[in-house]
Amino acid sequence: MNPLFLLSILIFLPLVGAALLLIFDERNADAMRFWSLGVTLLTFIFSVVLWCQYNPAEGMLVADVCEWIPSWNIYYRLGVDGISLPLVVLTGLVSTLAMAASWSITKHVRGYLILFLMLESGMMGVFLSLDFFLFYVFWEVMLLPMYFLIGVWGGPRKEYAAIKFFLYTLAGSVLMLIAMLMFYFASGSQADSFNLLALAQKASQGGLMSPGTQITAFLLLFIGFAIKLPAFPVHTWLPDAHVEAPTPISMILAGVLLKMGGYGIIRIAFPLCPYGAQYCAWGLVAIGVVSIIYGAFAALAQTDFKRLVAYSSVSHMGYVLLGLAIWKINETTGETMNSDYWQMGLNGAMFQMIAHGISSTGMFFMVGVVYDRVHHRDLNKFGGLMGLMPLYSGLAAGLFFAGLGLPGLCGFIGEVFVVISTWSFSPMLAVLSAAGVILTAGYILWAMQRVYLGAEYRGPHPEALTPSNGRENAVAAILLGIAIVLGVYPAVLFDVMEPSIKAMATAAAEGYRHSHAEAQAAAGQAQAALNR
Amino acid sequence: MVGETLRNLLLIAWLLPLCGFAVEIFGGFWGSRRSRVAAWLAVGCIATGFVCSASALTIWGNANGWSVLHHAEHHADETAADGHVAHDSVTPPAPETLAAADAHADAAAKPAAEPDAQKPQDSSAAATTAHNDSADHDHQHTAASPAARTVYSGTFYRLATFGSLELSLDYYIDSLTLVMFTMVTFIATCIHLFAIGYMSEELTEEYVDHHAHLRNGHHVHRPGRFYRFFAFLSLFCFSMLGLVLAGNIFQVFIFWELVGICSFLLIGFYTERKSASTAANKAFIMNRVGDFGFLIGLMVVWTYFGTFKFADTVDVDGHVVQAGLFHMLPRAADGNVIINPENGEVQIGAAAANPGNTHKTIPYYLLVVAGLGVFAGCIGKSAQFPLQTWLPDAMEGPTPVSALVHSATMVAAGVYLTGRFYPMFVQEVLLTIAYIGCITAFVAATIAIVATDIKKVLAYSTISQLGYMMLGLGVFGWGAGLFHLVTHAFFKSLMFLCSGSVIYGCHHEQEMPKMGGLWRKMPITAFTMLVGVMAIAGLAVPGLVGPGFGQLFAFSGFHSKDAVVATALAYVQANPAHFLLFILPLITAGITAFYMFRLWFYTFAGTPRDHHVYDHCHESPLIMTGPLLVLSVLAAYCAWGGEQGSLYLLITGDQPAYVSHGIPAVAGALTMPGHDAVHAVHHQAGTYALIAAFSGTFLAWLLYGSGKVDVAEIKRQLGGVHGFLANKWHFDELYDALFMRPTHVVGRFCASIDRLIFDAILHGSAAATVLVAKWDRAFDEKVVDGLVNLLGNATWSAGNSLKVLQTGRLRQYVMFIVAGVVALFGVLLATFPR
Amino acid sequence: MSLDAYLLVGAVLFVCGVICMATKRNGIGVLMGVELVLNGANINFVAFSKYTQLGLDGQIFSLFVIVLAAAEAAVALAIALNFYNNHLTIDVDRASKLKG
Amino acid sequence: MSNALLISAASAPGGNLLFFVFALAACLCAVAVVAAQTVVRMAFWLVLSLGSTAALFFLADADFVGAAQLLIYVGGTLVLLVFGVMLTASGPYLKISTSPGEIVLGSAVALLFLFVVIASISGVNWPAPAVADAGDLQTTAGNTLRPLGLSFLGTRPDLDLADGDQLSPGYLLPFEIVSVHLLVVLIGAAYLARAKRRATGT
Repeated sequence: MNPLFLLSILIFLPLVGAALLLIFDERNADAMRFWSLGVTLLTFIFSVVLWCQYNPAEGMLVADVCEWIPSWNIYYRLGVDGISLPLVVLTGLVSTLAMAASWSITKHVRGYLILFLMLESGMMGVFLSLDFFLFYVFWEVMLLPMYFLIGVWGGPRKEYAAIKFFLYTLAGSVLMLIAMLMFYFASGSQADSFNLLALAQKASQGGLMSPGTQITAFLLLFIGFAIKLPAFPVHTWLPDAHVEAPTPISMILAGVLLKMGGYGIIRIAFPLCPYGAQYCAWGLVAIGVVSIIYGAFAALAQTDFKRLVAYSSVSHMGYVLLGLAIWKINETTGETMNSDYWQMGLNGAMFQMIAHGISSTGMFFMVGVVYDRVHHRDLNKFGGLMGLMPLYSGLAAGLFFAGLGLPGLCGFIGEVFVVISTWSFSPMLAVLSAAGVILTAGYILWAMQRVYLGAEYRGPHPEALTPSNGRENAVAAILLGIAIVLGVYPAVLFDVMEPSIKAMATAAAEGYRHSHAEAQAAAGQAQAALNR
Repeated sequence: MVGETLRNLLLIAWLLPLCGFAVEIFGGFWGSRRSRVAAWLAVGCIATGFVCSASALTIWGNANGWSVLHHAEHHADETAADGHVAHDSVTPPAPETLAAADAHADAAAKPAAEPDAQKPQDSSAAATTAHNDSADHDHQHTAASPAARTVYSGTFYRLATFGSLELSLDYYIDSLTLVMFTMVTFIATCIHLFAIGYMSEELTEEYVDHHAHLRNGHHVHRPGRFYRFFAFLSLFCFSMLGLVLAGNIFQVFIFWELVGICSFLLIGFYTERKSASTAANKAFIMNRVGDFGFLIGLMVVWTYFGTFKFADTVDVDGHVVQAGLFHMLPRAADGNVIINPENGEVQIGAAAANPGNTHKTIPYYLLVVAGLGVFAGCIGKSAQFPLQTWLPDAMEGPTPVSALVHSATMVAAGVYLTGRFYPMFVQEVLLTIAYIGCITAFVAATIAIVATDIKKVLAYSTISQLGYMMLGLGVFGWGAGLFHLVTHAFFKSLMFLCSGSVIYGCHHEQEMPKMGGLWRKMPITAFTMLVGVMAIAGLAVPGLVGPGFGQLFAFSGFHSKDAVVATALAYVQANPAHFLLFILPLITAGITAFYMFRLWFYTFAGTPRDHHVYDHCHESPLIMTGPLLVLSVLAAYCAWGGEQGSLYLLITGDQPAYVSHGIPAVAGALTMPGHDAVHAVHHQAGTYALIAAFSGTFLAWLLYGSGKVDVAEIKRQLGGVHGFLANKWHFDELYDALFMRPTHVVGRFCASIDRLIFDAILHGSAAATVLVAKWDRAFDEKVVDGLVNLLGNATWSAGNSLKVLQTGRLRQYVMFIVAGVVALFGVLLATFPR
Repeated sequence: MSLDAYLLVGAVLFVCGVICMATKRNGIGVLMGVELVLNGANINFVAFSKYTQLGLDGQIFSLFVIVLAAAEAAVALAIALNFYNNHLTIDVDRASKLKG
Repeated sequence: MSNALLISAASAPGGNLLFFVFALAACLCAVAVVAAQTVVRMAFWLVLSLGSTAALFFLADADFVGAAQLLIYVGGTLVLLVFGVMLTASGPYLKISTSPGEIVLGSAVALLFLFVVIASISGVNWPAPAVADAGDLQTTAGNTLRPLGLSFLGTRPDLDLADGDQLSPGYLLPFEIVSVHLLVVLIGAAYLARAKRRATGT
């Protein structure tokens, strides 16, 4: 199949599937579920086909450019490269698995499924669009279904959580909108004023924005993306959203939505404002480290199982920010120092995104499995699940170990690659980030001890703790299998990502060099004026 | 070819247990819970692994003509003849050179070797890079290396590449690897066999766990988990062998964590017991604390050296593409690391071969940091002071686990890594290692004196012995430390298995005060235990220890501990300021003998103290006693010949080049004793150690064996000390207060920050928004809407008042029309008057 | 004879018709007023036809008016009859349904 | 009075007298219509007024129009009205009195209106017909039947079409439209009258 055509299919297939759901009989919930599962599965298969057809050496595969709103230079412009492709496949996978986990949703099934498919469409669009405006549109498209999915199918405090989620994200996207307009005007409203590739190329030649403007634009973009990531201190929407969201939505939220923050930073913020990015690099790394430590400490104090996993997401996504930002330059020449280590950090961060997408999806699913049975999540009222649900507990242990960063599972590679590449940026922050591994082990093992180990179950509804069924086992086993494959042979991912990331890093470094020279010249003039 | 053969053999030995694990873990699905199939599968895997390892060792030896053994004999003779020559010479010949020469003399080595071997001595800088213990592929070796090829390395597969940085899974096969492989697989095989007997109680659908209680006071009933135990054991074997085979420090870290998690799984095997799962968590988390340091070490190494590989990477033409870690640190001919005196930085050797490495030098202090970091990992794994507290708790696991994981192999991994990473340790690090080991040995030994749980005693003894190994390594006794590692693996696994046999025989009674006189009930166990105790105590018959059959009177522990103590003595003689490094181990040697014999007397000798236990106690079946007997032979005589024996020579066959001749002090630094210096004090140290051991033994006999002294009275009189020791020097309490509680407090603090600050800000702004919205609403309703309504009302009332004009009466309308026309005319006339 | 005289007659007829319409409560009376008004207009047309350049057109127009007046009378009478049937009177003041 | 007589009288100098007589009659009869108290009387006065008007048409050289006035109005419409009176009134002398105030008001307004109209008439300087045209019209004086018929057929003999404008602006189409209109009206009137009867019947 034509890979260029594939991209549009990936975006619109779920939408078409959602539309066709309308012809189903409202009462036949299972048929609709199977249909939606089929649609997500087909989307996933298409994404895998795309993966198979993608040649990492080719770089960006640009496709499907056509006019949309020509008077404002807005195009329908899609493309895929080594940075977005793994995330696209991850989206397909997590959506499929989350759909398989959606059998527990019994309220307004059709509405749920339609929103779910729309959500997938939006996510795909975000990862595939190369037009800033299109990106923004998909970003918002994905927001609304999420709001309803949390707000309608959520837990007791669903309205609060949904509104919190919505407001946080909306605040971020407003900042992004401002930045987008800055780029629009900085590009001189030329034909490519929303074309991310053209903007990035311009930025890499130092011709897009002045250094000062770049810093502003970067901060706006970064805050927008950091909210999504989520980074300390704008993370507080996450625990609430996770706790209240139904299990499949938590899986999507942790598995894909959080990745959009990181993706936005690496796809938009860094290439478009390299000077701003480098200027803020230390701050970014510091935020990353604080997120790691803070999230881990906060997770340690939780008594709600899901909230604990949510805080672990904060901690894990801190590594992403950390890895992205370890960009060190020579203060006088503006050359990038130790670019290999930075690339390792970038790659590690990307890998961590995928790995977290696998492990935390699995963890949320595992929490959901017991929640479906006993309808509570109080860590102190569990125990002994290993005896009652042995296979489930084994799979859960595997997935939790993946989250803990155990070698041989995916979480380890991302975390460790990021951490060991950090020393060349800042030894102090590197040491702090490494301390995260202790805390991570602490909260995950402690949680596992309280839930799975122990002599007996101490909470309500002990009779409901039946062994996991085939569907649940399949979802968990698939996730665990992928976690193992990625952990044992990470090159399968790195080989795809590395060329694109390298190209991005090189272009950004180049852009920084130009802007640095510009800034130096300006500073020199100011100094001269002062001397006079 | 040899390299490939070795690699494949070890690969099989390494991966078989993993395959075993993959099958066994699902034992609950394909087999009955009463089936032993899983166990035999595990045994088959690990036994095949042992066969492969042993074959690999043989092939390796044949490939180099067993040159390490030959060279050592010559070397020993030579040094015995004129011990000071080598020490005084400015550029002492490298042992490999000697080996090559010897091999040449035996017509077993390459003819062209000797001329090449002379080159390294010309320039000190080149000396480091040309040492051959580094080399990679065979064919490359043939051309470049002067001595017999003993080190083989290469890459399994690549994990990731970033520019010039590459991470991969490698292998590094030298004599130490092979010895460790053989040792681990052999001991594991024995322990697997023993475990078939020990874990047979799990072969049931309804296992009653007497140590786990439900809330209603009943014991936990659960299905047996026989297969799962062996699955975890297999996984552990895989991880441990991977650790040994690892060709780069990152790979070591990977398997380091994996053995950690296996240990976690095995300690927490009885998941129903709170104490077990807590101990498992404690073990893993404390290991992670060490790994935190390990990571820091990795960071420094990675940042400054740009590679993790031990060995050089060569391309097909034999050119070094990237230098390995072991050849990056420039050492002068005397073994000292060359420091640039101006800025305190160390030139990274062969940096030119690492194109992506931007750092050409490394500050010396960072070398110390890197070394200490990696050693921190070893502290965690080997339960050294101050991270020693997890190991006694780890005895919650089944006894075979304690034997394999927590005494013989995994905890020794820390020592192994210290030995493996030795070329990267500078002397400050070594001094730290020595002190840590020394303190650990002493502290643990003192606690062991008062421990009453039979496994706890052994656990503390393990810690203590690991401290010995670290001490040995720290005082430049590379061979001594690792020698002790291997011998200790044998006799400690033996003793643990014996204790397991006792526990099994006594129906899970572990408290020694309830035992006594058991030798009558379980003679094989008692006998083999005695062998182990004598071995660990380092007993030998004075005067009879000598070559040949004299060895019959000296057990392995004697030799290895002797080596450690002798090295320590030599070190202290060279550096008198650090006299503690000799005194404490010597005292500890006495204590060791004391508590080990105390254990034996307490358990096996004397009269039964608890007749209930005694009456129901029985000797274990053959599947358990068999491994005991095999191990007891090896525990006694594996070190046959001591430092001239083949085991020691095999271990030290590929020791770092500068180790054997020591490092002279430069500019106030420490002097590292060479083999000759050690040899010179060997008899002296041996004598001291033996005296200490005998004193300890005698004291133990006096207190516990003779029955002439009231132990309780002594305990009462030394109550304070006893309490202090019995509470393990209060380390647990200390850590609880220092780390655990603050961590939880900080955690709660963070969580409440989220709740009380961030969310409060959010809620505050939300409330403010609502307030503004309320004002806005009021404004809208009162002002804007008011205006609009006013307009509407006005229109309405105007229409209402005009409504009356619409009378519906035809005639009026006509009137209106007429009047309108008239008015129109009037207006026209008024407006446009003619 | 002058145009003004004719126009004067037409005006008188017209005004008389208007007064009829305005004062007669009888529907038929109103109709008669309408006829008077139309006649007044016809006189004007014919006068203009004779005394101005309008020529024949005026006469033709007045013919139309006559014819249409006849038609109007017929329809109006039908309406009046209907009204009478519904209200049993011909008093137009009773027809005040359009009152505002 | 025959038509010919009237025509000759109108064209004669003595026509002024006749004009005044008929004009006065028309006006007074119209006033009488206003003043009449019963419908029947109104109808009577109306007949007289309309007849006088017809005479005035004859005097103004509009023979055909005058004839049509007599035929249609006096002979047709008025009969129709009288029938209406008979069908609607409880009696032929039915009086539905109007309040004096209304009569006064109406009269006042009407007189005002009359004043305005007269003022307008006297105030306008009407353009006199061109001499030639007037002459043409004079030649056909009183004999307007033929030109009217032709103009209804689409030609205008009274206009000078020397410019070659073959299609002169006649009244064929309006004539047709009016015819159809009449038909429709009559049908409609018949329908209304029928419907009313049915309504009462049911």
